[in-house]
Order: sequence, then C-alpha cells, then structure tokens
Amino acid sequence: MSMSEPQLQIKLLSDPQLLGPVRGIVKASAEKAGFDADSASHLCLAVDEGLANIIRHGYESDHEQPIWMSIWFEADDQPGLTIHIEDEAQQVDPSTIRSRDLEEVRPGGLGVHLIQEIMDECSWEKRGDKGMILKLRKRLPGNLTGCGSSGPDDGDGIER
Amino acid sequence: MSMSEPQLQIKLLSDPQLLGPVRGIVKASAEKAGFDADSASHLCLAVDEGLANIIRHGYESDHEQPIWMSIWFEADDQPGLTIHIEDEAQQVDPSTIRSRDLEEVRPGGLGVHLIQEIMDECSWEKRGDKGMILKLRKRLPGNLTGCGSSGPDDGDGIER
Amino acid sequence: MGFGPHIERHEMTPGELNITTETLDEMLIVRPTGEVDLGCATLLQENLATALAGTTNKLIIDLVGVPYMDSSGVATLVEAMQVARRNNINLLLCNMQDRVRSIFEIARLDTVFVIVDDIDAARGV
Amino acid sequence: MGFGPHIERHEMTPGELNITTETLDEMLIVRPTGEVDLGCATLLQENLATALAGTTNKLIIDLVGVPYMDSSGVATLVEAMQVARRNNINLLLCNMQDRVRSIFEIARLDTVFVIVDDIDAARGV
Ligand SMILES: Nc1ncnc2c1ncn2[C@@H]1O[C@H](COP(=O)(O)OP(=O)(O)O)[C@@H](O)[C@H]1O
Ligand SMILES: Nc1ncnc2c1ncn2[C@@H]1O[C@H](COP(=O)(O)OP(=O)(O)O)[C@@H](O)[C@H]1O
Repeated sequence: MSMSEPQLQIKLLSDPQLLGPVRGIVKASAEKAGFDADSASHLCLAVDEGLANIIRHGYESDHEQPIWMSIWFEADDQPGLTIHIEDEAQQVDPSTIRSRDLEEVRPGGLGVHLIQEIMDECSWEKRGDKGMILKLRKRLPGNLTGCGSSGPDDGDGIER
Repeated sequence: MSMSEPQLQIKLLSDPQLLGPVRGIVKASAEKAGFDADSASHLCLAVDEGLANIIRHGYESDHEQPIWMSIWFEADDQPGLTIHIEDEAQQVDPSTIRSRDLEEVRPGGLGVHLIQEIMDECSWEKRGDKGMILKLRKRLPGNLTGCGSSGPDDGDGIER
Repeated sequence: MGFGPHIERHEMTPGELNITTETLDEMLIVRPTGEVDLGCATLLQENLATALAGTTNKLIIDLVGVPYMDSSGVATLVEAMQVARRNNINLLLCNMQDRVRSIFEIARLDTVFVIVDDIDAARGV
Repeated sequence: MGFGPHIERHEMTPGELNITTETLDEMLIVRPTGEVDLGCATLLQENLATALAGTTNKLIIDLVGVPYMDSSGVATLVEAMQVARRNNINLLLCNMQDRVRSIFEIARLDTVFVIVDDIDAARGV
C-alpha cells in the first residue's frame, strides 16, 4: 500500500447532508482512476457506508465532529484506489464491526457486508489512542491478484 | 460571509489530473445547496479556472504543491455557496490578475473573465506572507441582492 | 380505469429527496426522486409510514427516480415491508434501476422483496 | 458518398479524454470524448495539430461527446482556428452541448467560430 502523500484529502463534518458531496468526489476519482461507472458507483456506496457508520455509531449522530478522508491514486503495478477514513470517535474493538447474518431479514446490519463485498481490502483499526481508521482498497479489474488477500496485518477479525 | 468552520475542506496536489475529482465534489455540493444542474456546472467551471491558474501561474506547472479548498454551505438569509481556494505559490499583486480584452481573439486570457461572470463575488488576496487566496461566492437564485456587490473590502482591483 | 391519478405533491427542498404519493386504481404509489442516503432516509420512512397507515390493499414504491440508495434506504424499505406484512398489505417495488438492484443483490434481499418491472406489472400482482 | 468512413482509433486511457479522427467525404472529423480541462488540453492540441497538417479542405471538430470544457480547451480551439485561417482550412465546430456553448457565450466566442448543428449541416458549409 503506497504511503506517499495522498493526492486528495478531505475533511468533513459528521453531517449526513455531506454524504452526497463526498460521493461526488469519490465517483469522479474512481472514474479518473479508470473504473467504469458501475464500479465507481459501488465505490461510492462503500465509502458512504463507512461514513454513515462513523456518524451513527462512532459519533452517535453528533453532526459537528471531524472525519478525514485520504485518497491515493495508484498507477503502479497494482493500479486502483486506496481510501482511508479516520475519525476521533469512540474506539471499538474492530472485531465487533461485523455484518448481521444475511439470512435473518431485518432492517440494518448491511453496511459492513456491502463494504466487504465491494472492496478488495477493508480493515478497521484503532487510530492511536483516539478514534478509528477504516482502510479501503479496490484494484482496477484486469489487475487481479485475488480478492480479500490483504495480508497477515489485516487483523480486522472480519469473515469474508 | 460566514466564517464558521467550513463543512468541507479539500487538500489537493497541484496536478491537473485532480481537476476532474474536484469538479465532482463541487458539482455535488452545488446540487446539495440547491443550485440547478446548469448553475452547478458553471460553479465547477469557476473553481476549475481558479485552480488551473494556481497550477499554471502560481506554481508554474509544478504538480506536487499543495492547494486547499474550503466549502461553506450557507443556509441563512442569503443561501448559497462560499468557496475559498488557498495556495503557497508566489504572491502577485491582485490587480495583475485580470481578463484579457475580449474583443481581441487569441488563445488564453479567459479564465478570470469566466470566474467573474459566474460568481456573485470573487476576489484574490495575498495570504499572509506566503501564497494567495481566492474567495468565491455564489448565491442561490431567488435570493438576489445585486451582483458583484461584495463591499468595500473587496479590493481586488478587478473591473466587473 | 378509475378516475385517473390523484397526485399529492410534497414541497421539494432543493438538493434533497423529493417524494410524491399518488392513488391509482386502488393502488397507493409512493415515488421518491433523488439519491436515498442517511441524510434523507428518515424522510422516506415518514412518507412510507403515512402511506402504510392510509392503505389496506396495495402499496407500490416506484423507484424510477432513484439512481442511488445506501443501506439506510434499504433498511427503511425492509422496515416498511415488515409493517406491510403484519397488516396484510401487498408491498411491491417497481422500476428499480440496475445500480439500486445490485445493492439488493449484494444484500441478498432481491428475493425477499416482490420486485416488478413497472406500474403496469404491479396491477397484476 | 465516398467509401464510408475511415476510422482511426487512438488507444483510450481510462478516465481520460478519448480522441478519434475520421475521414468522411473529404472532411476530416476530430471527435474528442470526455471532459476537456487543463489535464488533457495538450492531448487535444496534439490531435488537432496532426489533423490540421493532414487536411487542405475542411476540418470538423465534433463535440457531441464533450459535456464539459474549460478555458484551456477553449484556448486550444482558438489556436486551432487561427492555424486553420492561416492555411485556408475551413474549421467548423458541431454538435456542441448547451453547457459547452454557454462557455463560448460567456467568453464571447460563439460568433467567432462557425458552429453548426451536426455533421450533415457541416457538409453544406
Ligand atoms: N465506525 C464504527 N464505529 C463503531 N461501531 C461500528 C462502526 N461501524 C460499524 N460498527 C458496528 O458494526 C455493526 C454493523 O454495522 P453495519 O453493517 O453498517 O450495520 P448497522 O450500522 O445498520 O448496524 C454496527 O451495528 C456497529 O455495532
Ligand atoms: N493564481 C494566479 N497566480 C498568479 N497570477 C495569476 C493567477 N491567476 C491569474 N493570474 C494572472 O491573470 C492572468 C489572466 O488569467 P486568465 O484569465 O485565467 O488567463 P490565462 O491564464 O489564460 O492567461 C494570467 O495571465 C496571470 O497573469
């Protein structure tokens, strides 16, 4: 994962009204990176779900708190997009961030599943001693090296 | 002009490849603020021209330098969008930032004119002792209080 | 054929989800227009609750104007479906765009809802 | 009617401007597809320079696939027009979308270029 400076960084308040604008930059970034319109829309969904969870669970719907997003366009041997989302919300054990059983039909409990299905890599980690970081990565199709193979340091405890 | 914390802040590198992604967030922000699709597209153009000028003139096409954008959604008595664009590029006298004579047909010299035509307010200022700041504002139609009436502190020396 | 559609228009807030409710041949049609996300799921929920309280027969959610929906929108629809079932109301989704359908597929809810092509197809169900 | 279009396709880089050049009845048609901004104005400029060097008659820039253009795109077209004039080449713009046209209007260049509706209209000019 390239840890050079991200080409784009966004700081937003934890207000659901900002999800639309953020999807705007994610969609255009995905298209610039070479994803087709459907994949770009899915990438928007994954980011949207990550942000919505931070707003609802992390910040308990306080709409004035900070969220940071970093976007890397990777054009090297594994082209794609890497997106990190950071907050200063309460920390949780990453293993508690998991999808509901899909057999059970009830409202809610789908966001984490959607993120996992859409992204090639996703992991939640504690961010120092304050807040969480969600690391997302999607490779361009045609550059596949196996889905969900995010390596041993991907200790998010999430079943894929 | 509301000087509370902006709802969105973007830091981008001075790379023309990032103009598309930035237009994505400006367009979606404008639509969220209530502008119609045509006005949203014009707002993208104004921001795009401001950024392109920073990249070409300010940073002399060095693609690795920082640019900051702040977006305020104003929902009070004068609803609209305020966008500030800041750089660390060489400082110029704001009065030198002006459109060419439109009668003279030649390539270039249109960006500043487009920005001035599209926005209700625009001004270039020196930013402390390093870089420039471009202040843009567009009100939602139906909330007009006169175009270009940006007050006495709008000392950008630009003919409107 | 009834007396033609009776259309109730809600005031549209710029940049937000617009929701209309229409009665057509004993079917109640709720038609959201715009992107459904956490910022407007409550608005959709309120409109669906009102619609569910106002029908005993068939409720159609026409998604023709919804190019995007996230899991908060899906949750709202699941909730509406559960209320509908408890009250023996026939709830149908129609005119679902491909991108929205793919979210139902990823969430494995595409077989849980009755999804029909369009309003005409909804008549027969 | 000629021998039908001869189409030369340039390799498309994902997310970037795609430009094709086509010969149709002695007219050379350059057709950019995508948003034209500072990031790709040079690519357009190069393709127009090649097209201008390869024609003595009529050059049509078909903007049907251009939903957005900034002043660097406009500058590229002004430059091409000046080269065309010097070489007595008839340069036309066609299929301009409304949003792109409004930029030409704001820049007061809508009367400087010959702008026609479509390829068919370009034949007659
Ligand atoms: N950012 C977060 N901070 C804290 N807990 C989270 C976060 N994201 C997800 N979770 C936890 O993971 C669970 C599953 O999330 P999700 O699949 O999005 O469903 P829902 O949010 O509808 O419950 C949540 O119920 C919550 O307990
Ligand atoms: N950010 C900037 N920094 C320095 N000079 C600028 C900046 N923006 C505009 N200018 C000056 O204003 C002039 C007019 O800009 P513009 O109308 O965009 O035309 P062009 O960039 O094609 O010359 C430029 O030529 C330049 O001298």
